[in-house]
Amino acid sequence: MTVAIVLLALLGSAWLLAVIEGWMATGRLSPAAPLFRGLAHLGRESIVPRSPDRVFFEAAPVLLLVVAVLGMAVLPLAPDLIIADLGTGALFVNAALAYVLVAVIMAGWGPDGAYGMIGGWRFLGQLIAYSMLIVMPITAVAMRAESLVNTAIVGSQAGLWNIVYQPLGFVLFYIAAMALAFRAPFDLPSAEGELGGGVDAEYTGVRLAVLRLARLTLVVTLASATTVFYLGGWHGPLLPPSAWSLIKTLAVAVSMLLVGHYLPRIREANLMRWCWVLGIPLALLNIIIVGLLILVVP
Amino acid sequence: MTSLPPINTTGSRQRQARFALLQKWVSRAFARDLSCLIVPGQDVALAHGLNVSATGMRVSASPRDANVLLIVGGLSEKMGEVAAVLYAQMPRPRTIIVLGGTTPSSLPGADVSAGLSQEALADAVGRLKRALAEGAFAASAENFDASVLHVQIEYVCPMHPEVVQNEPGSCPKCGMDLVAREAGEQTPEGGHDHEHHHDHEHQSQDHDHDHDHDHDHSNEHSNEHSNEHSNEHQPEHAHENAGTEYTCPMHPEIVRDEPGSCPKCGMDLVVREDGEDEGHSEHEHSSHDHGEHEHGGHDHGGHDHGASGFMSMIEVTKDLPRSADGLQMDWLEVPFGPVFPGLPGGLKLTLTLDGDGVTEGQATSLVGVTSEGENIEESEEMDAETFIGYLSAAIPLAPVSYRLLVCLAIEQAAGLEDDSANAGARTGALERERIASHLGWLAQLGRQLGFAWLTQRAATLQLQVREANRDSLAALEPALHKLTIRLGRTPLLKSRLKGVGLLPTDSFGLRGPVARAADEGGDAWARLWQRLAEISASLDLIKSGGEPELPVLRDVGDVSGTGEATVDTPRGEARLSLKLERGHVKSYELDTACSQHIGLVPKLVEGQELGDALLAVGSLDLSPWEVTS
Amino acid sequence: MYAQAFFVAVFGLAAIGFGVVVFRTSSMMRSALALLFSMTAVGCLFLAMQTEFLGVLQIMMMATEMSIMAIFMVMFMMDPGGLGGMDMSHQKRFSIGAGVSAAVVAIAVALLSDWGPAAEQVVDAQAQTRALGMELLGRSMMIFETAGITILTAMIAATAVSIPVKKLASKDGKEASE
Amino acid sequence: MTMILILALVTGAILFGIGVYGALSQTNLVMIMMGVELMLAGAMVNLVAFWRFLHPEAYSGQMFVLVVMTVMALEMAVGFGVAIARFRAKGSVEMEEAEDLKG
Repeated sequence: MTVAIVLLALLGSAWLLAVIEGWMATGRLSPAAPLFRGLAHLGRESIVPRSPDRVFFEAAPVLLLVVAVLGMAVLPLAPDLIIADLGTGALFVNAALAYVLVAVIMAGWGPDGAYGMIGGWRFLGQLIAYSMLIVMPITAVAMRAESLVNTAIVGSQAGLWNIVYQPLGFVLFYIAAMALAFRAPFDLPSAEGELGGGVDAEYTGVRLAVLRLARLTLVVTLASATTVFYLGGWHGPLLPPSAWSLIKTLAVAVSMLLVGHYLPRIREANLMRWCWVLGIPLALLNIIIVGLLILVVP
Repeated sequence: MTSLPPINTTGSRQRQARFALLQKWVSRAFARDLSCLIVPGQDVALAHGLNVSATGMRVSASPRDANVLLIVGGLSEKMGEVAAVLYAQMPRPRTIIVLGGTTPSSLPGADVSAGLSQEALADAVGRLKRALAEGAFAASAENFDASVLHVQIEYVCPMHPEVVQNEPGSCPKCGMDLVAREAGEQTPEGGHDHEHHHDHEHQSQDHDHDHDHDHDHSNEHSNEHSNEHSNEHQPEHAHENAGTEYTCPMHPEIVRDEPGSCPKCGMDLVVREDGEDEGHSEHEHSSHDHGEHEHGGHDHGGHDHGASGFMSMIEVTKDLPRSADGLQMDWLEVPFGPVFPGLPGGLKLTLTLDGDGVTEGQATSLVGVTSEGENIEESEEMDAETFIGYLSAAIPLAPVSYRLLVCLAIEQAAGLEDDSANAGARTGALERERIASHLGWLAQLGRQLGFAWLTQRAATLQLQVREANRDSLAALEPALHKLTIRLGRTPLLKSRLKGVGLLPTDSFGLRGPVARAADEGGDAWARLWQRLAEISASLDLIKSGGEPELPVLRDVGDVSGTGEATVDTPRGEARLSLKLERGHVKSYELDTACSQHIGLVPKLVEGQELGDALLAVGSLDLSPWEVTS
Repeated sequence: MYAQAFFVAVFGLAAIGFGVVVFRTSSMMRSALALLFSMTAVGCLFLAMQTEFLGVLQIMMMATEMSIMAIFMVMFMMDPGGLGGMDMSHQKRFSIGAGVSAAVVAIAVALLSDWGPAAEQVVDAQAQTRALGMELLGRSMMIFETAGITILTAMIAATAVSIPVKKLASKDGKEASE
Repeated sequence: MTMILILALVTGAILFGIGVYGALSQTNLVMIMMGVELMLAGAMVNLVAFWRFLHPEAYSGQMFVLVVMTVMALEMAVGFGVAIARFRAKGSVEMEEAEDLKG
C-alpha cells in the first residue's frame, strides 16, 4: 500500500513537472501533453544505433529510473509513509544517487556516438565534484539529528527547519542536487547547444520515454531529499503531513526547473573550479559551524 | 495538395490487426505530439518570420527526437543530402513539411508543402495533424531510400589505417580483426577507438540499412584468432623463398617451425623470416623519439611481421598526438552542424577533439553565395531586378541589406546621383534589419547557452521588429531596453562569456560588430555588449530618420557601366562591384564580412574547451549564407 | 535464517559472476562496470549479513571509484571498445594455478576450521551505526586518524606524481584526488 | 548460522582467487589494479562475515573493513597517479613493456 502511494506520488509529480516543462518551452499549459508525448513515444520506432554496446544501451535508462525510485524509497512523505525506513537512510540516498553517474556513463558509452561519449565523461567529472557537495551537507544534517534515519532527521527539525539552522548547507545541497540531476544550468552532459543532446542524443521511442521519465523522477527524488533534509519534511500547520511533504517537494522541483530557465549554462572550467575551490571548503565550514552550534547551543 | 500521401509508418505491420484501439490512440498521440527539426536551422526560420512553436510544434535539437522535418526555403544540393541523412535518422513515423521551396531530390516527397509564411505554416501543421491522426498506420508504407544513404563498407585495421580491404578478415600486418567503416571516412592517425565511426549529424547511419557489421564481425572472429589466420595475410613480408620461423615476441630464444604458442608465456608465436637480423629492427626503432628501446626490438619484429597476440602499447601510442597535458590520447574528429542547435544553420564546424578540448577546428559553409560572376552567359544573364531578387534570396539572414547593396551598386553603375529622398527610408530599413539580426543572434546565443528565457524573449522581439514601422519600433524600445538591463543582471552570463573567443591582437580583416568590439576587450562578452549597444543606436537612428521601407531600385533603364557600393550589413561591411550592360548584370564581385570572419575560426577554437570553442564561433555571428565561395 | 542464507548465496554468486566477467570481456567499459557490479553485489552481501552501514557505504563508494576506473581503462587501454578482440593477458597457466590454489586453500580453511558457535542475532542498524561511531571516535580513533592522514598524503602524492613535470600549468589534479 | 558463515567465507575465497588470477595474468596496470580490488573485496567479505557471525560485539571488526575500504581508495589514487606519470613518460602502462622495472 505504502509502495503504491509513494510510486503514485512520484509519478504524479513527474507528470506535473513535465507539464511545467512544456509550459516553459511553449508558453502553453496543457496537462495532457506529457501523456500524449509518452504514448507517441511508445508507438514510435525505437532505433538501435549501428554498433552499440547493447547491454549498456538498453540498461542505462532503466538503471536511471530504478536508481531514482530507490532513492525515493527511503525518503518519508509522512511519519509512516515511507517504503523503507533504513537505519542508514541518509547514506542510502547518497548510495542510490551515486548510480546516476553509472547510468549516465552507460548511456553515453552505449550508443557509440561521439556526442554521447563526451557527455558521459563530462558527467563523470561533474558528479565526482558535486557528489562531495551532496555528502558533506548531509553529514551536517545527520550531525544535528544524531542519526542517519531519515524520519529522525525530519523529527529533529520540528522546532527549527534546517534551512534556517544551516543555510549554507542548504545552498550547497540545492546546487549540488541540480548538478546531479543535470538540468540547466548544469546540463553539460546533455547540452543541446554544445552536444546536440549529449547522452540523450541517440535514444528514441520507448527507450527515450523511459529516459525522460527517469530524469524527471530524479528531479522529484532530489527535491524530496531537499525537503527531508532541509525543509522540515512533513512539518507544517493545518494540512496533513503528506500534503506538506508533497507541496514542499513540488515547490523545490519547480524552482529547480525555473532557475534553469533563467540562467545560461555554466562554463565547464568554472563548474569544476567553483566546486573544488569554493564549494568543498564551504561544506567543511558548514560542518564545523553546525558542530559548534550543537556543542554550544543546548 | 488535396490528396494526402500516406505517412511512412512505424514499419511494424503486425501490430495493425491486433491493437486497433491502441492504434487509434497512438495515432492521435502522434498528431498531438509534433516535434520538428528545422532545416537549415532555427535562425533561418526566425529570419523568415516563422514562429514555429506558436503552431504547437516543439522544436527539437536532434533528429532522434523529431518527427517532422521542416524544410524552410530552398536547399542547396549539399544541404539536400544533409536533410536526407537527417530524415533517415528520425524514428518512424516521420513526416516532411516543405515551406517555400521544392523538395530536395534526395528526399521522398513532402507530406505537406506550403508557402513561406506563418499562416501557411500553421495551415500545413493543421493538415499534417489530420493526416497523422488518420493515417499514421497506413499500410502502404515504403522504406525510405536515398543514394546518399548507401554507404560502402570497407574494412580497416584499427592499428594500421593504411590497411583497407573490401572484405572482412584480419590485418596482414598485425593479425587483428579488421573493423568496418564507411568508405571515405577518415580515420585520424593511429585512431583505433571505435567511437568516431558514427555521429548522428552526418554520417549516414540509417536504420533502413542496418550496417551492423562491426559487432557481428568481431564477435565472429574473436575466437578464431589463430596463427593460421594471420598467416594467410602475409603479402608484403613473407617472401616465398624465405624459410618461415615462428618466434615468441617476448622470448626470442623460442624458435619453431610451426605456429603455436610460446611454452614460456603462452603467447602466440609470430612469424619471423629466416636469418632476419635483429639489427634491422633495432635500427628502425631508434628513430623514435622515445627513450626506452631495451626490449623494443622484439616487439618490432612482431609488429612488422604479423604478430597475432601481442601488440606493443608504445608502438600504438608513439604516433598519437600529445594533448596539452602531455598525455598521448586518441583524438576524435567530430562534425558539428550543418544542422546543429548551437550553430547557425548551414555552418559546418569540424572539430578535432581531445576529450573535451578542441585541438583544431575548421568551419565551412554549405550554403554560401557565389562571390563573383564573370562574363555571365547570355542565357543566364540577369536583369537588375532578377539579380536583386537572387542575391537577397541567397542571404536569408540579411536580405534587406543585400537588396540595398545591389540597388546602390546598380544605381551607381547607372550614374544616378545619391537619392536623398529615399535615403531615410533606406537607412531605416537597414537599421531595422540590424536590430532584427542582432536579436536573432541573441536567440542563437540563448540556444547555444541553454538559456531558454533569452531564446524565447529575443525570438519574440525579432518577430515583432522584423516588419515593424517606425512607431511600433519606438513602442518596442522599452522592451529592448529591458532586455539589455536584464542581460546585464543575469548571473553566470559574464563568467560564461568573459574571456571566451578572444581574438589574437594581430587579427586583420575584422569588420562590423566584431571589429568594433575588438577595442573593448575582443571577447564574446564585449561582442554581446557591442551588439546590444548597436541595437539602441539603430533604434535612435530610425527614430530620427524616415519610415523604414524596403529599398526599391530606381528606374535605371538600359544603361551600361560599372558600379561599386558598400553597405554596413549587420555583420559588417559588404562590398559589391558589378558591371552592367544594357541593364543586365554582366559580372559582379561580392566581398562580405563573414568570408573574412570564417577564417578566424581555426585560431579561435584551438586549445579551447568544447563549450568555449562553440561559443567563440557563435560570438562571431557567422552567417554561412554570406560566406562566399 | 534460510532467507539470509538464500540472499548471501545469491549476492555471493552475483559477486563471483561479475568478478569472472571482469577478466573475460574484451570491452574495457564492460570490464570496469562488471567490477562495479561485483562490488555492488559485495555491498548487498554485507546488507544480507545485517551490516547495513558498511554495505551502503560499499555500494556508494564503489560507484564513483569504479566509474573513475572506467575512464582510466578507456584512457590506458589500446582497444577500449574491445572490437579488435585482442588478448591482453600473459602467463595464463601460472595465474590460473595461483588463483585456484589461493581459493582452494582459503576454502579448505573455511571448511575445515572449527568456527565455534555462530552468533544468532546482532543489534539493529541504528545501534550498530552508533556503536561503530563510538568505536571509531573512541578506542580506534588513532587508527582512523592515521587512515585519514594517509589518504591525504596519498592524494597529494598522486597529484604531484601525475601533473606534468615540465610545466606546472595544469592545476587540476582532480583525477588523482579521488 | 555457521552454514552462512562458511557460505560467505567461500564466496570471499573465490573472489580472492579471481583477484589473484587477474592481478597475475593481466598485462595492463589498470587491469592489475582491478585484480587487486577484487582481492580486497574478498578480504572484506571475510571480515564482515567474521564480525557478524563470530564477534558481533566487537566493532573493531567493522572498523577494519573501513580501513580496507580506505586502502582501496588509496590504491586507486596512487595507482592512477603512477599510471599517469608512467604513461606520460613511456607511453605505455603495459607490464610487458615495463622491462626497465626488472632488477
